[in-house]
Amino acid sequence: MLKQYSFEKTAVQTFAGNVSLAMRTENLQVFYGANHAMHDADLGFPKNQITALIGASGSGKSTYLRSLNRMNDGIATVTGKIWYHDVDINEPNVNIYEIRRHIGMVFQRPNPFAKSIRENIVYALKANGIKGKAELEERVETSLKGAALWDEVKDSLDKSALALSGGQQQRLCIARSIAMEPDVLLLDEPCSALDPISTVKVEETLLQLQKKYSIIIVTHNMQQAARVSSQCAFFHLGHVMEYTPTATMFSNPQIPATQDYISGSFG
Amino acid sequence: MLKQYSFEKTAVQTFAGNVSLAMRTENLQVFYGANHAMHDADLGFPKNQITALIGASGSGKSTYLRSLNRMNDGIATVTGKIWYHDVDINEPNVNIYEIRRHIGMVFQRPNPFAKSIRENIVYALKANGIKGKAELEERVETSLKGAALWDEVKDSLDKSALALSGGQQQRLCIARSIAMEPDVLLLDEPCSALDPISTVKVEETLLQLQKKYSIIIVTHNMQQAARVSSQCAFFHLGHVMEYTPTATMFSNPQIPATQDYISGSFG
Amino acid sequence: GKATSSSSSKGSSSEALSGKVTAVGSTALQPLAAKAGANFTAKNSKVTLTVQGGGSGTGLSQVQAGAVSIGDSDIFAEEKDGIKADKLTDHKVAVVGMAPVVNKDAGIKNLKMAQLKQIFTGKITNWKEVGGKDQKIVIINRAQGSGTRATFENAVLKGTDAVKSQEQDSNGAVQKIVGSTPGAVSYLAFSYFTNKLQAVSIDGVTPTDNNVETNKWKIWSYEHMYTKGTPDKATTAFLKYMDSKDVQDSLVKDMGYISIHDMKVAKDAKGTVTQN
Amino acid sequence: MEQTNFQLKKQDAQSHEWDVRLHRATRATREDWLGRGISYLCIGVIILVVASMLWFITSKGIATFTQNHVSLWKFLSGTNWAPDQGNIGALPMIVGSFAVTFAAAIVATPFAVGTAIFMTEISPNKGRKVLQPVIELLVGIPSVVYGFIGLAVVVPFMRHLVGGSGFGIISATFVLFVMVLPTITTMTVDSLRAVPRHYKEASLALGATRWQTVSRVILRSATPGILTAVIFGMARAFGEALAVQMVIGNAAIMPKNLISPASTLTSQLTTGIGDTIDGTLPNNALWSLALILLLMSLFFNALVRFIAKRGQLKNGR
Amino acid sequence: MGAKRTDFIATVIINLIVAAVVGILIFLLAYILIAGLPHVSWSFLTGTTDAFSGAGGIGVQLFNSFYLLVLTMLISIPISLGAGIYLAEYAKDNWRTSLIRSAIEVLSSLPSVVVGLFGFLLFVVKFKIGFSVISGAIALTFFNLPLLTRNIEESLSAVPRNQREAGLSLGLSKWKTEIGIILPVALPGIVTGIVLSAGRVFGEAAALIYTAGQSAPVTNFADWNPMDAASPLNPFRPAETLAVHIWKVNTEGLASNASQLSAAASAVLIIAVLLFNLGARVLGNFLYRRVTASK
Ligand SMILES: Nc1ncnc2c1ncn2[C@@H]1O[C@H](COP(=O)(O)OP(=O)(O)OP(=O)(O)O)[C@@H](O)[C@H]1O
Ligand SMILES: Nc1ncnc2c1ncn2[C@@H]1O[C@H](COP(=O)(O)OP(=O)(O)OP(=O)(O)O)[C@@H](O)[C@H]1O
Ligand SMILES: [Mg+2]
Ligand SMILES: [Mg+2]
Repeated sequence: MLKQYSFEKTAVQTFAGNVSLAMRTENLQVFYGANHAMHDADLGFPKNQITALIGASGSGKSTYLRSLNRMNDGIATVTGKIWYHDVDINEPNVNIYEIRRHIGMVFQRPNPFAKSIRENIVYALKANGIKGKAELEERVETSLKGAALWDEVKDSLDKSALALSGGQQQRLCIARSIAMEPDVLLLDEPCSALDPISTVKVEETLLQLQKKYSIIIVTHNMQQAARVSSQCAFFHLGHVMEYTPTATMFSNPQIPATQDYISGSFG
Repeated sequence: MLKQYSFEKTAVQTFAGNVSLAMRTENLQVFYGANHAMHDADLGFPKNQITALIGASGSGKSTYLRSLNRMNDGIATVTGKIWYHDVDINEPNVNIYEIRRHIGMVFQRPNPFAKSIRENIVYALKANGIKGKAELEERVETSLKGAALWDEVKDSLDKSALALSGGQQQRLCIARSIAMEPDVLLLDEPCSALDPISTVKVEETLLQLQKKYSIIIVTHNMQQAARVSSQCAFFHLGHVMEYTPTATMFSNPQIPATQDYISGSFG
Repeated sequence: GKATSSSSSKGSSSEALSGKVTAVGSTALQPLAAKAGANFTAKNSKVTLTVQGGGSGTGLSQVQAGAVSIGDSDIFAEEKDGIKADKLTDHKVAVVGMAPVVNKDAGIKNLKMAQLKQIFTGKITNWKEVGGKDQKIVIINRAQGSGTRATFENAVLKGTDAVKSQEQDSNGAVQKIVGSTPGAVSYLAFSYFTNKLQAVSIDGVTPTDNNVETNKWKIWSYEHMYTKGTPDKATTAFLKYMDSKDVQDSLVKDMGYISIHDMKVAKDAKGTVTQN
Repeated sequence: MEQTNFQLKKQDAQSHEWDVRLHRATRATREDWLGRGISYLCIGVIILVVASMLWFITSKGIATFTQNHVSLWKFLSGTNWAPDQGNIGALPMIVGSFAVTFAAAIVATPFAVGTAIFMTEISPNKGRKVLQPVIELLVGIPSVVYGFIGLAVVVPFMRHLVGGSGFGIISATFVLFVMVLPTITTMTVDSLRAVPRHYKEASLALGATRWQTVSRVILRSATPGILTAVIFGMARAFGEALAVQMVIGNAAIMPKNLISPASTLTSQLTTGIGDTIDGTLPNNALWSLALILLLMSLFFNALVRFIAKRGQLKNGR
Repeated sequence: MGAKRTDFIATVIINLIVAAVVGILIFLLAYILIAGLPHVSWSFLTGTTDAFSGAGGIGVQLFNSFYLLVLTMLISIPISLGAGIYLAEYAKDNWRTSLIRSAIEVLSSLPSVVVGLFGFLLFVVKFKIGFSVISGAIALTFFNLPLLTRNIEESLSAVPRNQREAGLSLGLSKWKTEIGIILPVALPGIVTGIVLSAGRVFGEAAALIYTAGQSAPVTNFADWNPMDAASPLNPFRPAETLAVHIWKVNTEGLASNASQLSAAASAVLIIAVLLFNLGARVLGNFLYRRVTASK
């Protein structure tokens, strides 16, 4: 049985006044029917930095992440506010398609479309009205370069994306997201289906990408969180227990739950 | 692109005469149609120890592992010898059902049957003619204890196994295997779908189980290999490149391929 | 109903006739109507003429409802409940003779009317009782309400109910089943006789066209084309064509019906026969 | 906009711009409305069709009771079917329909399941390449053809085998067996293929034989699917007209055994409908038979639904 | 080994069952083909039927069958696609959806006679369209719709959820995701479903007897203007199909060789269905490869 930790004792940083934030949630709560899966999450995500969300399975990381670009619409009830450019994008009348263009998402299991590599990237662009052949070509190239995949696939852009290896597929999904030129990139355990080499590649890509994008990544792998993130939020049973700079969290966790989780003696 | 490593230069220990082996393969080759997925694997697995198989995705770890209990029958062509109790179990006329009873297997994704927890364990026992109610009850208990799951499920043995968490499901699969009282336990990335806490639980379980069973485990996670295994085989493109005690492999890898893989600069 | 007896020599079409004619109903009349229709449209290319089956009931219902121009029927409109016969005009276009048929193996060639009645009412169940083989009688009826059955029962059973038995809804099916089932008996229009069946004489009278024309053979009926109100020009022309020598003297005979022109007797809806 | 203690660096103009950008309708919104419209329209058309069909059959079917004042009980329990004389006891047809339907399902199920197991577990390759196309081809053979082959082959065969005229429930059963076999087989194959591969691997890895795996794991978890397949087969058998009519003998009498002529709801309906007059008792009575057929399809459906629910309960949490 | 022996026996039994099934299938096909093929000739395939005897060729009927099939598919595919998408994508899991599903399935299990009579009274009589290709096509659509809808829904739902999420997370509308991403992946399944239902439509007689009619007026194959009365494409002309023709020849045919004619027509029908199946399969694979760029 799991140890009981008090949800009263939390340590969540607030960036009072000194950092520019890409997104912020206020009192975010998520319910799957009667299941209260996320309680009162108040987190801010600094621009052009990588924020990691860690925690045990079922602690609500994915639930929280998916709420940020309204992917939980129709699946869960999300209350509270999600601030993005001073707009509460959790209101019913916002245009969710527009939101998702600005807040891209990459999933745990690589999910390229069953189309060619080029089509994977071009498809959504076209759907958003970008027509010019030259522009499309250029976006394909820059996004694949951005995802560090260009060199490996530039000669086979018309091959099926399904023929790529898992790691390549995942980087293609990243490329597909950044081709839309979003502000924020959400990644849900992007490396858990990948081997260590592919993982390293994806991590390097992320470190590059943070120059242009604000990144929020869910990971099971604490080493990964330590390697890539600037700050780290620790989730436990639907509560944010601690949110501190990554260095602080791993060297000097503030509360017992985090200490136990980091040291592996948790649960 | 992958670096090219010579397949001539390998470092494979042979346990010449001084260790009692649970299984051993000799010149094992596996072909998927024309695809030569496994070349000449000569490996011995010491009794009551954990052996880890590591390597990049597609290097042939699963292919090799699945050959050991003839799960590749009908899928791939396997040549060479597989010695188990001085019998070559790769011959066509051996009873594969009997083999699989003695050489159990646990898969990457937890795959409990859509039955109750108890039924999951009892199923194979009944199929093998064990009828006595008392004996069945006892096996359920010992196997669940062996898999460190008993305390968590003892009050809900008749609940559906699908209602368990991923980690619990995986331990149930282990319990299901050991209920058959096998000699050897094959595990194919048993923790890759699990969170760190569940992973720790499963690893602890394995360390306990090696007292009774000989264990061969495929893993992507080098930390895991380091934590649990006594010796470690490194696979690369269908070749066994290095097979040495785990301590040796991680502190002092013998060949360049392994060095690169261990240090993460591989490929 | 009134019978049209004028006979014009040719479908003389001075001005081009046009329009749409639909004839629906009796499957027994369908082949004749279709063939005549094809000949008719060959001469009057502006007329679209469609002939469909569907059964006498359908034909009468639809012409009464005004959905089609002609309702084909095997029976008098008066015989059907739910049809207001006085609103319809009867055009008799042919006569069909029907006869009992038995499977060849039964060894029966002739029956008395009384025997036939006993067979179909279930009193006689084995062929040996009427001089045939020791074989069980298998009765195949047409569907209740079918014109053929009505005619047969009017002539043979005269009001008593037939025994419950197999029912088939088409001549073709009856023909096949009687041909292949030992001991089977049923009734068919003359045109469906084949060498696999034995047509049965009644009281020594053989089922031939001549015997029908003089009413020596009692089991026969008209094929009717009913119209409602005043039919349009095309319909009138087609009905006139049906009554012409062209049709009556060649087509009708070729197809195994009996010409209206050859009949020496007339029958009304109540079954009363009068000499012409 | 609500004031917060949070200090996002904001310029009002810029924030207003975002406010507009995130709220206005875009191409995607319009596409979604369009798509929603189209698909709602399509489903609407189907619902309309079903509703009008139901209304139509029901209104015609109950006329027997409302206009001709036949008692429902007499209709359902009477054994004398002679609409021309005003006798409309539908029991013989009801019994006949159920008899052939159940008999065909009972005979066809083992064959269908056996074939499906062969196609999925024993020889998937041959199954996919040979059996599947052939079985799908069978679906395309028109019922008339089945009927006439039945008449030419099955009826004489039964006559020699069991005596009588050869017409009867047993011949109808045989013809229906062949007709529903493809339906049940293809659907069973689907449900066997839907059993997750890892169940099979788990069972094999435990040393279970193929048959043990099939019978205790695969068939067990595919049971709801197989039952559904059987019920669909039964629904098809229940509604089949032309072929049955040719071989069952079509006599509106209570079936006493399997080898004497009987009739089904559909066979009476097709045989009689052309010879009756709209709005009269004989015609209404036939539509009442159609109404029974309709109610039976509703019933079969409810059954499928019920089984699916039970299946979920059993397999799920 | 008890278990092994049981396994062996079970395998033998299953093989016997399959042999029996295959035997029946082969017998059926052989029976139809052997009885029919000798009477099939080029003139039989292209000739016109003699209206009174039922003798002659089946050219018009063959054309009618295909025309009716195409027309039926043209009407029913778009509708069932929309309905399938509705069920796979928009329908919530509640009683209303379950009612809709039941309604669709009831439609699919209705006897085709009933559908035919309904079509007859509604289109032919009430709307006065008469016995016509279009009446027949609509009646066939009625029982094609549920089959296709169910099949399309299943094929769409079988596409992994993560493909949908991929589309939605890029800001694509649900509709665009469904049409552009899910549909291509589901295409092979959908094509198989269409093949199956096409087979049924092709062989259907009961529903057509009262709607498309039982006569095949001679059409002028040089006239392809659908508005002309004599044009084969005119949707308002009666159109006896091959299956109806077989039925008619068998029930009312006066020709002395009626049984041979129907056997020959049956053989042609089976071969047509066979060719159609093969063609659609090839097409399905081809489309799949084109759309997904695999290989
Ligand atoms: N679609 C859903 N419907 C109902 N409950 C759900 C759903 N998705 C998640 N949950 C529940 O919400 C809780 C949080 O799940 P979530 O997937 O967010 O966890 P997580 O931290 O992402 O775990 P993991 O590391 O396993 O991905 C769990 O209790 C889970 O059972
Ligand atoms: N069922 C199969 N049919 C054909 N080829 C296969 C099959 N399974 C594996 N292969 C091929 O065999 C090679 C080795 O695959 P294998 O699954 O053994 O790798 P692995 O080391 O287990 O990789 P991973 O870490 O991704 O599980 C690969 O090239 C793969 O494509
Ligand atoms: Mg998650
Ligand atoms: Mg593997």
